[in-house]
Amino acid sequence: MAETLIDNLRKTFPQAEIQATTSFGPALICSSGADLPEVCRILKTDPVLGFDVLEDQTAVDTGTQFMLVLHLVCSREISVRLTVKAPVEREKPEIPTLAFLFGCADWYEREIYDMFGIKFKGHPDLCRILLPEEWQGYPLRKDYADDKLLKRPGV
Amino acid sequence: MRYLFAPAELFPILLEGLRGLAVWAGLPVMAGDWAGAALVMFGLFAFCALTVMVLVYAERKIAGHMQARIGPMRVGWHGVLQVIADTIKLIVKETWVPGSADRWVYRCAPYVVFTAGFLALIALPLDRDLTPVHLNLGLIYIVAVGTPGVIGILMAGWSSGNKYSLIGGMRSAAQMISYEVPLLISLMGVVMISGTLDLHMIVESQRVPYIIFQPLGFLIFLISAVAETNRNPFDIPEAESELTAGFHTEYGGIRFAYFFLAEYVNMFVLSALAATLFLGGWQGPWFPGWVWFLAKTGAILFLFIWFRWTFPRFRADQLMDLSWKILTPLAFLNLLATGLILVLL
Amino acid sequence: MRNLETDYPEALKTEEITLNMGPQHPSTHGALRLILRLDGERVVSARPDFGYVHRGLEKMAESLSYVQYIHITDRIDYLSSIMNEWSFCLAAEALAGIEVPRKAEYLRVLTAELCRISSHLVWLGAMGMDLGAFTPLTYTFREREMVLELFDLLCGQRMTFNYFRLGGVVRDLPPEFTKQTQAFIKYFERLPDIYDQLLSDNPIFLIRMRDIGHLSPATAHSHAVTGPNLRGSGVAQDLRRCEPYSVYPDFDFQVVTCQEGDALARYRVRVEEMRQSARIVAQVLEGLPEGEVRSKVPRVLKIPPGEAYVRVESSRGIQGFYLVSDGSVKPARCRIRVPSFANLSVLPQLVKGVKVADVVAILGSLDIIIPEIDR
Amino acid sequence: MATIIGFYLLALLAIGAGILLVSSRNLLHALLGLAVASLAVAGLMLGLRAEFLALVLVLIYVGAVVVLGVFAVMLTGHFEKAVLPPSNELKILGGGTALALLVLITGVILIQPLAPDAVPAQVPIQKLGALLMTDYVLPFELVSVLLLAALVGAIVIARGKED
Repeated sequence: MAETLIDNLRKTFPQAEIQATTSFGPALICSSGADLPEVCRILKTDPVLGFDVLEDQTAVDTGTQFMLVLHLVCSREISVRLTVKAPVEREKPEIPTLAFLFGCADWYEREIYDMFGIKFKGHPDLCRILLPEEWQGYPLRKDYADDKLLKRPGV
Repeated sequence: MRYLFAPAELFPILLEGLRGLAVWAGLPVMAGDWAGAALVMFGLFAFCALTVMVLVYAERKIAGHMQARIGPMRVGWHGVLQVIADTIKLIVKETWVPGSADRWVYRCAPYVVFTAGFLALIALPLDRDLTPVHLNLGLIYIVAVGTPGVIGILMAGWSSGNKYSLIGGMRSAAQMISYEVPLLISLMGVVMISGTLDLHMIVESQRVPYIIFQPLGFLIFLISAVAETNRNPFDIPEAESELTAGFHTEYGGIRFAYFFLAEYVNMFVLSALAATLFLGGWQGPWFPGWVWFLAKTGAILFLFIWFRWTFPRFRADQLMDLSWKILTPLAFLNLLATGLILVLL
Repeated sequence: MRNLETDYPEALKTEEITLNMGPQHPSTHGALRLILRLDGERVVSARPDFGYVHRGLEKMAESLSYVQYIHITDRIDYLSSIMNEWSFCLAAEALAGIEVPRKAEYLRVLTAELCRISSHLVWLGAMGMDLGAFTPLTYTFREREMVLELFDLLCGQRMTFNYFRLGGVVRDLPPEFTKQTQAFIKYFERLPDIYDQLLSDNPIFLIRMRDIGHLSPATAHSHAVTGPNLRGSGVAQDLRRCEPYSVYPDFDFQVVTCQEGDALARYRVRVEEMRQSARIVAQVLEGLPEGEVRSKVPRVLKIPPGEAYVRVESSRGIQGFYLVSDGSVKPARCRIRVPSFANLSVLPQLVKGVKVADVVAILGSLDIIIPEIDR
Repeated sequence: MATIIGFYLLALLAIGAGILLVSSRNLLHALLGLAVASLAVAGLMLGLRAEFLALVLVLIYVGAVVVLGVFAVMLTGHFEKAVLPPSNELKILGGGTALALLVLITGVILIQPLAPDAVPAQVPIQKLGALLMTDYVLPFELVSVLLLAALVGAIVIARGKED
């Protein structure tokens, strides 16, 4: 099952890097953020792959860059899942939106914008979602500094 | 047959006393009559306050036991003084007017609502000889003086300057207008059988309670009465899960107490009306008439309370459907059938 | 002479008003604000606004060790906190390669299903309350109290249990627990029937719940709606069956679905799920194996670099943790996938064109929980 | 004595409320003025022992007309400040009509001799009903047709143009 999925992915995306992660399904790593919408569109509409549920979307700050992480699931069979990753530059954090593909991407992207400051081009309503509008900075960045942030010594 | 306590016999004695007092003080005899009238009003107000207190306590206790709890227990024996404590709290609370309110309309609204309910109380025949004011158009009187209550609720909803209040007020207006229709028409069956609008004569004419002849009329009246008093399942004007507290969201202290009072007085008036028209009023064996009257009223009040703690709430448009598409046609049907039977017999 | 209709168009038009439902409102179940545009009583548009109880739980994870973080997960969805502990432990165990003894798996299933029952009970009471029926709430809270007492017996806590540990659970069942739980299950079996009498058979309840908030499977998938909400739309997806984790394959239970997709369907699914959970609890108690409840895990646990995304079927849908480890004792990134966030995102679509009263019913039928959304 | 005091009090109230009704810019206040005026007039009718008419007046004017009016005010326009649009174009026509009405009423009062004790005997409602159904059946039905027309007009306005 997992092998055929990886084969199918290799066939559909010959250039992309594909990892066969053991604990949670394969991962597809896009070389740049710009082709993410196209990749997702193919993943969603392809009759064989059919990853049409965006279960989760988040980002990770690796220190040198942001990595956008998408957890996609097949609506026919939720045990079939795929992680899609796309790098985002730290200096100019911009990536095209997926809001037109998935209904829930709207809010997920707002949350990522809220926490990481990644701007989603073409998003219908990009504003903070959890934090207040006037909040300064993006808390989940590794270099985020805040007077109120508790420093825990020696953990 | 004489009963130990016959309050009706007290009043003439009292009136004579007051007249005597007026003459002794050098005032016209009429002053005694006015004092007597004031005394009746005062007595009615006391009766009204007492009834509401008993009702509130009963409601809380019944609700508690229906809900697997025990209700108020702390103030007094089994919480009997809880209502008094609450009343004192409401009276001593600071009253204030929201900044966005229409001041005078906001201030008047609770009293308009209360007065409408209270005035209806005057014409209720508690016993054969115990009616504060005996009117030969008693039924229409009760229905008519109750109508300004709607305006009071609208005034409250509009003047508070709060959107929840506004929606509550609008819902309330729509609801009360709609249910007034089946309510009135369902009463007409009884009027046709008894041939009078005098509540006394209606009671006297009941050899058997009219609920036997007018079961449908009673049912329609009961449902419409629950809706008229904005009680669950028709409590959409104050639906707390949607509109926080509806038209009286912005009210507190004594003004809120008046709304509260009005709700229970209205409930009492409509229950008493149902008891008078359909259950034979004060008539009944062994006990004094007023005991029967209060017992029958109490039974219907219990139904009100039972409904409230059992049913979910209707939606506004479903409520309208029920009134206009089901109750009103049924009420007309009832009227028609009653008329036909009366003509044929 | 002026024409009222042409000269004063706004005088005849019913005015749209903006109604702020919440953040302090009896039926938003917490600090949720719905900005409603109303035309009379009809909803033109709705925009949820939240974040009032945002505590930065994801940021917090980056400064706490894996072991220290378990009790924090209780605060995500406080009504089914065991599920949060479970998915976090599963994610950390997957990263560290920790085995869980079979008995601990049974205890995890046992507590999780009890938790699901208590969570659904709270929802049921609140749902009745939203529709103006106050009495069911007192009944469901009475039963929930029994579940909470069981948990009190088990781990000394009523809501934030902190019962799970990496590699198992903190302690075995106390001696009287089995008997009390069996008594509770026996008592609980007939309860859904009582709720049926109070709510499901009530005509007012039915007309309020039927045909409102219709959620089609396509919309549900697009918004990643999961859990009972998705199953109410007729999609038989339950992680306990589709991607069985722990020892769920050992037990006999049904994945409850309802085809209609309206608020009533979601209601029916949850009531029936309580029955199924009670069945699982009974089976766990019957087949409880002997042995350790916790495997040996080093006190200072360094987890090798890597990442894991593990999900469980929580009471409200798929709840997951995405953990990224950099090889230290603390996670480098801890992402919490919560079901309510996605479930709420579908609300603006569901409430378009309905009455204010239905907003409350639909919101209630989605069973969202605010601390989970805000994190 | 008491009846005279009562009469003047009620008459003053009715006039005051009437002035509020026509002069207030706030629609809701105007409608409340109408309600108070109706109640006061009903009180006057009670003084004339026309109890049935008084109660029907309360029932219909206060219970239905004013309530519907307030309802309409709340549904339309800005509810915070429901203010009438200023319209002075009909000054002459309106003033003329009012004047004509005044002359008419004054004339009737002057021509019709008033009984010294202006308390008529109570009319039984049965008689009233019978008269409405026999001698005055045509005006009665005409009024109901008028009401029907008003009802249809209201529906036409309420439905709007889109459907």
